[in-house]
Amino acid sequence: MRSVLPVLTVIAAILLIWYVAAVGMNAQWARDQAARAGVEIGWSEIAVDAMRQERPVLPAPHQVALEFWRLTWTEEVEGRRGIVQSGSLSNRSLVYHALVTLSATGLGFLIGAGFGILLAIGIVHNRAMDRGVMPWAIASQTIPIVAIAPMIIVVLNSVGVSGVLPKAVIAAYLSFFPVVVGMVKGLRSPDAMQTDLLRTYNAGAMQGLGKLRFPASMPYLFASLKVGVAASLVGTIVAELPLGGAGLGTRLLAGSYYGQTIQIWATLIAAALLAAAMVGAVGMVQRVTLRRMGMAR
Amino acid sequence: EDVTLQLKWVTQAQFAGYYVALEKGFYDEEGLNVTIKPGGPDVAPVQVLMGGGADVMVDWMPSALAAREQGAPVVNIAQPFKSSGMMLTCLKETGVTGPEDFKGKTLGVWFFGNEYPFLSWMGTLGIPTTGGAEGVEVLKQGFNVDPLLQKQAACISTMTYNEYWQVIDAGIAEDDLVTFKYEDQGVATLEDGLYALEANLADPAFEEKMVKFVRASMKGWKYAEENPDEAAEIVLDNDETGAQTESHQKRMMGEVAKLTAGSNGALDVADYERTVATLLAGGSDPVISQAPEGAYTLAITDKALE
Amino acid sequence: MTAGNDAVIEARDVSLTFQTADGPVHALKDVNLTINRGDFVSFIGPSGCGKTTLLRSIAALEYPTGGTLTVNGMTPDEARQKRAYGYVFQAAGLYPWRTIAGNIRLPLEIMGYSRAEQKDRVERVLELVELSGFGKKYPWQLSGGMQQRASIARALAFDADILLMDEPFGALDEIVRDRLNEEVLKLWARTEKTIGFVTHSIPEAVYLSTKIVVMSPRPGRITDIIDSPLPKERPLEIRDSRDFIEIAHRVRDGLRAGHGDGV
Amino acid sequence: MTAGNDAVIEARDVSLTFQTADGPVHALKDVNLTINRGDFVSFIGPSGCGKTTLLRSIAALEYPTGGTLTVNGMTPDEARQKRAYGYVFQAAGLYPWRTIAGNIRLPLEIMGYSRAEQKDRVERVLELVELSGFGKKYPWQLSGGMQQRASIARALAFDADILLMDEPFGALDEIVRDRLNEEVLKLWARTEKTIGFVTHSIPEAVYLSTKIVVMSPRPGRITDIIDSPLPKERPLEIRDSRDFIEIAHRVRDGLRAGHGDGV
Amino acid sequence: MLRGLLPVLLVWLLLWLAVESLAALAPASPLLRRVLAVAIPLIFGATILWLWEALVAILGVSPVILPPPSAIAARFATSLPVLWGDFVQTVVKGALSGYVMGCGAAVLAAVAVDRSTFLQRGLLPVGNFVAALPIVGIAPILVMWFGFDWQSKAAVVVVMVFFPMLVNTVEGLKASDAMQRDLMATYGAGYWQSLWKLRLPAAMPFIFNGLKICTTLALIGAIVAEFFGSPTQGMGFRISTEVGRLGLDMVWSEIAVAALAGSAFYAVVAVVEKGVTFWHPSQRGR
Ligand SMILES: Nc1ncnc2c1ncn2[C@@H]1O[C@H](COP(=O)(O)OP(=O)(O)OP(=O)(O)O)[C@@H](O)[C@H]1O
Ligand SMILES: Nc1ncnc2c1ncn2[C@@H]1O[C@H](COP(=O)(O)OP(=O)(O)OP(=O)(O)O)[C@@H](O)[C@H]1O
Ligand SMILES: Cc1ncc(C[n+]2csc(CCO)c2C)c(N)n1
Ligand SMILES: [Mg+2]
Ligand SMILES: [Mg+2]
Repeated sequence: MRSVLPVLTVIAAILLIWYVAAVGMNAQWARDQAARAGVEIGWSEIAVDAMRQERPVLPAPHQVALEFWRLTWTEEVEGRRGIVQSGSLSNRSLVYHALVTLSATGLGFLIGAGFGILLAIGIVHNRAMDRGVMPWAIASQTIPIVAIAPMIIVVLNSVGVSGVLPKAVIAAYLSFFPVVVGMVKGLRSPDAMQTDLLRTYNAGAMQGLGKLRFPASMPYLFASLKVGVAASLVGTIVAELPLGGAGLGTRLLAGSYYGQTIQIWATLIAAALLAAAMVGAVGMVQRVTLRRMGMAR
Repeated sequence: EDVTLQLKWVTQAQFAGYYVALEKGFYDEEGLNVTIKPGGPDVAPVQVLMGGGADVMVDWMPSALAAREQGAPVVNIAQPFKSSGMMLTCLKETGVTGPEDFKGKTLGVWFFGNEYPFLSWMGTLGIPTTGGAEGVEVLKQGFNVDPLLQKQAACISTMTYNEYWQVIDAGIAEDDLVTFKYEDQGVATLEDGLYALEANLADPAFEEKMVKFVRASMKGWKYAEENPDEAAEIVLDNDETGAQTESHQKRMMGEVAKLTAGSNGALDVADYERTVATLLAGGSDPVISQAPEGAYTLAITDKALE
Repeated sequence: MTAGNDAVIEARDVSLTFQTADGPVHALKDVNLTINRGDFVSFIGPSGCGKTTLLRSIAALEYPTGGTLTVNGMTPDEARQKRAYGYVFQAAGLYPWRTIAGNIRLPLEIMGYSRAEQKDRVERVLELVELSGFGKKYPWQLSGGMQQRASIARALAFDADILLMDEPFGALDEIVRDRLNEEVLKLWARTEKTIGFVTHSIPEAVYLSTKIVVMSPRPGRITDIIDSPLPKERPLEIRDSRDFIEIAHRVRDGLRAGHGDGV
Repeated sequence: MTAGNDAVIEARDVSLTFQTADGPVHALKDVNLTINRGDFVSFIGPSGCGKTTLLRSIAALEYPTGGTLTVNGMTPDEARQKRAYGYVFQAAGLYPWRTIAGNIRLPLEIMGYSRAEQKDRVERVLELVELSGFGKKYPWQLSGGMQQRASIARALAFDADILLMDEPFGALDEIVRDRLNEEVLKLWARTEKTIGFVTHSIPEAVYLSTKIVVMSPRPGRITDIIDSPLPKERPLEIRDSRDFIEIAHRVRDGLRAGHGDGV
Repeated sequence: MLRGLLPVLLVWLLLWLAVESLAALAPASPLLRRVLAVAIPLIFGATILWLWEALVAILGVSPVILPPPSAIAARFATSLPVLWGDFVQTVVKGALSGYVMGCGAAVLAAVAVDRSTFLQRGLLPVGNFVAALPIVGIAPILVMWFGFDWQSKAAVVVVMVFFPMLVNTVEGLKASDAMQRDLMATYGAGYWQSLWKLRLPAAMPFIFNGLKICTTLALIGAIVAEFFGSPTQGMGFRISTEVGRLGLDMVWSEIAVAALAGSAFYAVVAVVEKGVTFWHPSQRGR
């Protein structure tokens, strides 16, 4: 709650910069239009015009806010296809698309983080994996996923996998890597004395993992999970491009295809809200876990 | 009987005929259970076809023929689009009045298999596409018409039924634009046709299925031509993204109807020959290196139109 | 309950050299030592003379680069796998994410003691080191001396044959120290543990040990091994006995020599 | 060069309570203490009685929850910003990414000493704590006692008015300890430093101090403050003097009382 | 078909075992050790490539779906100039410049966030929010703002790497332990001094964590951004164009370049990390 004022201040600053930028970036179009119409216009007209263009280079915040409101509340509550009148979420509303994306992102993140942690454990415990797998895990991430996402989906589709799973697979593909890198570091972070202690007990590898390496890796784990969940969202959205179904990704693409800047920004806001919510959720888990472990500062 | 159709692009009135056939039950009448898969910027329909993800696809002939040369044996089984809707749209203020003014300008072009008509055209004009004062600077154009509005390019590729109207909607008057239709420049190539795999077509049962499919699809197209507004509504209902607007789709349907008007579904071999000739004439770097064999069949439409 | 006479730890010409960026460090050189079952051995010597390194080598935490070292006739590694060791490190080394009780429970969990047994033992050793009531605190909520006692408790909680303690009482005041000295002696008398013990206090070394190993640095080596004639039963007053003072003198001389001054 | 008589550190009813998950811990309660310029004050008391907490409060690392504490008439925080303190922590706390010399150089860099001066001082204090030649090693390449000496060197490298040392010699053997005791006394005599010193060794406390503060735990409080009558000049032999033994006795009694046993 | 698969699986198993036993070797000679360190991933990779080649042949996969490695290698060898041009355009101009700017900005932002509690409370939540914007959404916008050439790609990379770097650096700046901070306090060290001499060194393991993750993100970002508009050069441009043309061998050649460049990039960062954080337990080994 102490953060309300700071957050509001920062948001106010951003809005201010945003408005100024909007005027600056949309001015050219206003001037060009005036020139085509053969009239002279001054800055005040430009400023006014810049905030109500239909296809601005940078839409003004209130345009985005209005569009966001229209595509969520208005669409659901008043729209013909909205949940109030049809009983199901409207395919024109961002709520619906956000939920579709969220389910794939969540599933992908779980798969990716789980796989990432397992891989990290393998890498830390097994020399062959450390030497053999790590370079390829790195290489795997340099493959431009967008290039092969359609292929993956084609292949998965042809073996009968469809629905949320193909998207989740790609989301997992992007999110496992930050988790691997962070966890390898984290699992190796206990200092010599801490590991020596377990050696004197002749603790097994699993015990060393459960009682030392894993607890010691917590700060790294959570930093990685936050990055991983954001990466998972990127993966889902990328995967949605070739699928053409519902989801924020398709929605962004469609908006972009029809040059509807305001709609893109509204969708972006929805995606960012989704990401922030998920990062926030991870942060919450982090706080609870660290407090439980007595590591909260 | 199941049939999966892979579209070349997202759900829009460009594909109205198929959606109409689906919604109006024309496919049901033929005993077909049709699934329509929308495409997107990164979906190569041929790949989906080869991977077994679809039975039949909508594609442009240049890219289909190029794919055929690459070892993907696709065959044109029907050609609902008679004429080409592709054009180059320029801002008048950049001083472009004819193809001779292109030199030294920046032009926006779609890639991903859609660049062939443009390359052929430039080949015929003898303009190199590598930039410089004597050539044209080519930009890979994204999804929309921003490069023109932002004046990043002098001309961009547009379709009569889609992007052109986005430029207009953005507030640029028709008078401020100069357009070059590929049809008018004599370099038109065939657009949206239906293609299936050669190997599948060898199977009489599959062939029979395609006959039914083409027959129902054409029925859909003709219905759409006659009832453009209803067709646009049907498209809107099938658009899962919910991003299309009614006015734009209705107008698009009207424009698309002009392109499908001359076709009963059967491929006009003269059009085919013209397309092949254009593609072969691409100067130093033609799109296809030799005239293809067996790239089309009239058998399906012959039976369908009986 | 008499100390057996069979060798538990045998070092023959043990050497250990660390390679560092600016040249090798000879932490141990030609160390020869036999420790029998039930011995209480103190290691004393100037800072940096290799006491910790020797103790770590015995516990298979460090590997000699020369000579042979056997524990119960096995390599130290094998002995470790038989869970022969309890080790108290020079620094407390408690896990910050576990409470004090949790830290003490750690070896018990690993060695598969039952829940009830765990609880029992934790209670008992906490009392032993006078930390009852601090079980639920986290390490950073304890003073330095309390942390050190917790780490001693952790090593005493389970039954290791060989107890290795690296300056366990360094951060404790005389009074607790005396008391813990007595406790350790009692424990040693009661069980048949073999104890290796690093200390800087000459009286402590003499009071506790059956054998005192005096070391000297650069390179780390043993300069004197003193077998104590003191009886096993040792009241605190023994520290005023002639024998005691004599041994203390000998140790002090060894230590001085190790410091390289004739004083 | 005589010790002035102006108060440097004044504690009035200082209390400090830590809030922990299972209730408050009264680390300090009603502590009253005046330390004058040039005093050498030892703090002694059972483990957990609040010595570290008191030292930390003086250095503004901990904030009393009650009473007032002033340093040179300022708050400890202000004094800290004036760079009044040299502090030796109970654990060495060397930065692992710096060599030993680098660690000692750290405060000198921060306080803006010149390059040449830095080099000079590092050399000098390394010699003082007998670590010459180890300047290029990293902390983990040193033995426990060597690390502790490095951390002492770090605090001695610059000229702080007030030197606070928390059991600096805990991990050192008698001989080095004696030598360092002498060095610290020399330093103290030479400069006008005020020194606060935590130790567990009664002889050390008596030998070094002008004032001995005896503390007792739960809640942490001062039970006795002994002003030493010993002269400023103190040869090692002074430890056999009557005065010395008397004070030592008084300290030991206070300590016993703090341990809560009548013994 | 299954009968064809069985021996393939068997050989793969054998190779895996070979890698396993090679890794278990700990030769005394440092030279041999270094050779092994390089050989193991190579053998591992060769195994995968061979498996790929075999599977494509046995299952009769069409080259427009997945070409065999041999075909890719052939195409690679004949297209070196094109690949080089694309590499320069995308990796050097787009990814690297964006990486440097993005990571630099994130570290600065993290310090700012760390410096002021006000910013920490205000900027961090908003920062999380802004920085998690999906690339697909921002790429077209940034192309619109910064034009078609590499500048817009660099901008996309900046936005992509910013968040991971920020999170890791903020986490790292908290990583020094209490006693280390207390020491600085006793010196009355100023904020910048303790930042420079304590907090940043202590944060290095986390910072490098971020830098490593960002190497691959930068590459992905630069390539993906080209899908949304580009000059007729660049790895993303080539990939999207060639997929459309079914030149899958060229696509995989570009992917190979990306993988090589990315691995090299990562390796460089890892080597620097080893030098900088030599003191950290994870680098000191055991
Ligand atoms: N951060 C903290 N949180 C809670 N309790 C604390 C904290 N720090 C110290 N304590 C408690 O305060 C009391 C005094 O601790 P302090 O460290 O001052 O003792 P000390 O006299 O230095 O003991 P020692 O000689 O063992 O170092 C102890 O009971 C300890 O548990
Ligand atoms: N990991 C290491 N790398 C390099 N040198 C080391 C390492 N560990 C110890 N040494 C060196 O080995 C020598 C012996 O160290 P050791 O820790 O055994 O001394 P110690 O007798 O325990 O001293 P103290 O009483 O100070 O703890 C020292 O000179 C030290 O610098
Ligand atoms: C990346 C990208 N590639 C191709 C096209 C072109 N395209 C494919 S289908 C179709 C019909 C138009 O509505 C058009 C224009 C595009 N727009 N964006
Ligand atoms: Mg030691
Ligand atoms: Mg203390």
